[in-house]
Amino acid sequence: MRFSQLSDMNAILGSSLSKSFQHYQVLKEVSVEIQQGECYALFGPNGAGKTTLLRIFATLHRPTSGRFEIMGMDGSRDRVKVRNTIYLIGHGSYLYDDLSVKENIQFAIGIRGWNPTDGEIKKALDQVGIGRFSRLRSRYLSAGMKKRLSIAKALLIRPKVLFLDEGYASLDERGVDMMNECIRTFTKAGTAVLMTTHDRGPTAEVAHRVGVLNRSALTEMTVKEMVAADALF
Amino acid sequence: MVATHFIGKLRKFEKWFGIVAGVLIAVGLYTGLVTSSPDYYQGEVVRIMYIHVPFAQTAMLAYSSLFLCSIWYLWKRESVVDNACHAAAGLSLFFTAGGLLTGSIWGKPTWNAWWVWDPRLTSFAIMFLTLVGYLMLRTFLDDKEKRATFSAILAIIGFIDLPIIHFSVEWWRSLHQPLSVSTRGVSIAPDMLIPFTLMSFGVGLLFTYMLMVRTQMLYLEHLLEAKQGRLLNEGQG
Amino acid sequence: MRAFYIRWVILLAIFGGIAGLGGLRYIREVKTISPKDVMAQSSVAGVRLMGMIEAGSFIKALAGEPFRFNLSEKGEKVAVVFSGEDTDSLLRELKTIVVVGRWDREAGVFHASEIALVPNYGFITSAYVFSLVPLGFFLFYMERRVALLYVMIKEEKAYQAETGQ
Amino acid sequence: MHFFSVIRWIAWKDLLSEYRNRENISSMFFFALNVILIFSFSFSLDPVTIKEIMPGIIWVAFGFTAIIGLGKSFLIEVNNDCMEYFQTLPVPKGAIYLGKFLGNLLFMLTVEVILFPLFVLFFNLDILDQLLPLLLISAVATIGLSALGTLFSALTVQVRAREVMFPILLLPLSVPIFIGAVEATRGALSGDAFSMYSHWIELLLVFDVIFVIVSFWIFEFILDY
Repeated sequence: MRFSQLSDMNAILGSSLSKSFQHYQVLKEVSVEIQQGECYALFGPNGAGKTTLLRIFATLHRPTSGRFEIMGMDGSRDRVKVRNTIYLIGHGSYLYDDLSVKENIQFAIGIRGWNPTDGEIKKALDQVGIGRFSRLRSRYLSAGMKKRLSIAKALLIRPKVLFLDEGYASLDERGVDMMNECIRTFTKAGTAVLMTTHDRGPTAEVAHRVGVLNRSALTEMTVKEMVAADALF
Repeated sequence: MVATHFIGKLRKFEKWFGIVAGVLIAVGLYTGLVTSSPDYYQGEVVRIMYIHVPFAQTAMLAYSSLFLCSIWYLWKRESVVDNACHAAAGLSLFFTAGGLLTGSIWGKPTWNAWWVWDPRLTSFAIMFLTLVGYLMLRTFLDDKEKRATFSAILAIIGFIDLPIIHFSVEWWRSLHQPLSVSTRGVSIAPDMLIPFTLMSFGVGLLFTYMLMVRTQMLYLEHLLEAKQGRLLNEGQG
Repeated sequence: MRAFYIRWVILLAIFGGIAGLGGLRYIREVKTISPKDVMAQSSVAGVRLMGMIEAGSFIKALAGEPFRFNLSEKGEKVAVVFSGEDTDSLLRELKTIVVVGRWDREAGVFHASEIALVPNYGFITSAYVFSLVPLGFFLFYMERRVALLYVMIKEEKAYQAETGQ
Repeated sequence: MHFFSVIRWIAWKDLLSEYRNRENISSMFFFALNVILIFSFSFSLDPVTIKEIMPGIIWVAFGFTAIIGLGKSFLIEVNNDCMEYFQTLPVPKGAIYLGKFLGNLLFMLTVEVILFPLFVLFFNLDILDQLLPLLLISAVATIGLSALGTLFSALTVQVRAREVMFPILLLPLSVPIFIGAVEATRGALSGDAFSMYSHWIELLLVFDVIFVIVSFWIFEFILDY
C-alpha cells in the first residue's frame, strides 16, 4: 500500500469493540485497523455510533468489551502514554470565552508541556486562515473560525493520531479546502487521521480508506467504491 | 462473566445469612422483650436499646461497606460492584433513619427531649444527609459509568469526613453544654447482654442478607432493562 | 413464588408469636390496676398498683419502721405500707409510682414488697413497631421483587447469561 | 517541572478570565453584602448580642458566598467542553485540581478581605488587636472550604440540577469547617488568648491537609470516570 512507507505498526487497532449506554447497544464487535499516515473516513447514519467509536479511541469512553491499541500501546492500561500521541477535534471548541485566540492556543499547548514561540503560533494561525484574529477574544469567534482554531492547535501539537469528528461541519468552501490541505500535511508526516463525515465529495480527495458504520457493525470499502455507490447506507 | 459468577455466589449463600439472622433476631427479641429484666435506672424503657443500638451499629456497618464497595468499584470498575454500592447506600439510609427514629423515641423518656445535639446523634444526622445527597446524585446522573464513579467518590469523601465531623461536634458540645444532658452509660447486666449480643449479630447478619438480596435486585433490574433495550434495538434496526 | 409466600407466612407466624408472648408478659408483669379497682377486690397477693403519692400523706421511714403513704388516683386512695429500702429515692410526694405487693382488704392496707417506676411501654412498643414493621415491609418488597425479576428475565426471549458484565 | 507548570497554567487561565469579566468575584461580593444587610435587619444589634452572634453571621455570609462562587467555578470548563480536553490531556489530573483549587482560594480570600472591613464598619466591631489571628482563621477555613468546594464543583457541574446538588453535598460535609471557624472567630472576637482557641485552628488545619490530599488523589477519577 502506498501510505505504509513509514512503519508496519498500526496507528489504531480496535478488536471487537462493544459499547452500550444504559440499555442501548451502540457498537457491537467492531474491529478496525488504521495504519500510520493513513486517512480513514467513517460514514454512517445518525446514531450509528461513529462519534462513540472515535471517543473510545480518544480515551474518553471505556469500551464495554473488546480492546484497542493506539501506536502499539494498550488503550485501557497505558492511557497517559496514549494521550501523549492523540488529539481530538470534537464538537466542543475547548476554548475559554474571555481569553484571546492566541492565549487560548498558549494555554492549550502550554498545559501539555510545550511552549510554542509567537512565530510558530502565527504560522499555524495563518495556515488555517485566522491569523488576523489572534488578539480577538474567542467569545466573538464564529463556529467555523473555532473549527479553524482547533485545526491550528492540532498543527502545533503534531499528534501521531488525529481524530476529526464531523471534520467538514460548519466550514465554508475555502475552509473545506484548507481542511483537506491540513489533512494531507498530517498524513504526509505519518499521522493517522480518523474522521467521521457526511460529505462524500471532499472526503474522496483525501481519504485512503472508507468504513460505513451501520446497525452497530462496520463494513469497509475503497474510496472508488464509495464514490460509485448510490447510497452508503 | 464476572457479574453472573458473583450473582450466582450471592444466590447460593444468601439463604444461610438469612436463616441465621432470622433465628438470632427471633431469639434476641424473645429474650429482650420477654425474659430479660428491666434496667436498674431506666426501667422497662431500656428494652429500646436492644433494637436501637443494633440499628445504629448496622448503619455504621452499612456505611463502611458502602465505602469498601466504592473503593472496590474505583479499583475494578465492575458494574455489579456499583450495584452493590447502590444497595449498600439504600440500606445504610434505611438503618440510619431507623437508628435516628428509635434513638429519638428512647431519648424522650430518658433525656426528656426528642432530640439533643449529642455528638453521636449529630454525626448520624449528618451521615443521613450525606446519604440522601448520595442517592440524589445517583438519580441526577444519566451516564452509567459517570454515575458509578462520581457516587463512589462522594461515598469515599463522606466516609473520610465522618470521624472529623464526630470529633468536631464532640468538641463543640463539650464547650456549649457540658452537664445538662449526659449520655449515662447503661450498666449491662448479664441477662441484658444476651439479647443485646443476639440482636447485634442478628441485625448485622440481616443487613448482609439484605445487601445480597438488594444487590441482586438492582443487578437484575439492570439486566432486564438491558434485555428489553436490546429487543427494542433489534426491532428498530 | 408459592414457596416465597409460604416462607413469609411462617416468618410472620414466628414474629407474631413473639409479639404475643411479649403482650402476655405485659399483662402479667407490667399492667397495673388503679386504687379503685384494688379496693373492689378481695385480699390477694401479687397485685401491681399504680397511683400518685398523695400530698401530705408521706411518712418517712425511721429505723426499723416502714414507709407509709397514700396512693391516689381520681379521688380514690389506698393506704400503702412499704417495708423495704428506697434505694433509688423513688418515694416523693406527688410522684406517680408502681407498688407491687399484697392487698389486705380487712385492714384496708396495701403491703408493698417492691416499688418501681411507672413503666413506659408506649415508647418501647412504638420503637419496635416503627423499626421492625418498615424493616419487614422493606425486606418483603425486595425479596418479592427479586423473585419476580428472575421470572421476568426467564420469560424474556434473548436470555444470555454473560450480559451486563 | 511539568506538574507545577500545569498548576500554573490552570491558575493563570482562571485568574486572567476572572480579571477580564469579573463575573465570579462581583457576584460573590454583592451576594455577601446582601447577606450582611439582611442579618443586620434580622437581629437586635446591642453590643452583647453582637458579640454572641457575630461569628455565626460572618461564617454564614462567607459560607453562602463560597456556595455561589465555588459552585460556578467549573462552569467555565463545561461551557466549551474543556473538561473533555482535560480528560484527554497526558498530564496528572491532580495538578489540574490544584490549579483550580488555587484559583478558587484566591477568589474567596479576595472577597473575604474586601468584606471584612465592611463587617467591622456595619457592626462596629473592635478587632484591630485581633487582626492577625482573624486573618489566620479565615485563611485556614477558606483553604478547607475551597478544597472541598472545588472537588464538589467538578463533581456536580456535570450533573442535572447542579445548582441544587452542590450545596446539598457541600454543606453537611463542611460542618467541621463551620464549627471550627465559628468557634475560633468567637474566641478571637471576644479577645481571648490565642491558646484558648488555637485547638480549633488545629482542627481546621487537619481538615485542610486531609481534604487537599484526598481531593488531589481522587480528582483523577472525576476526569477519568
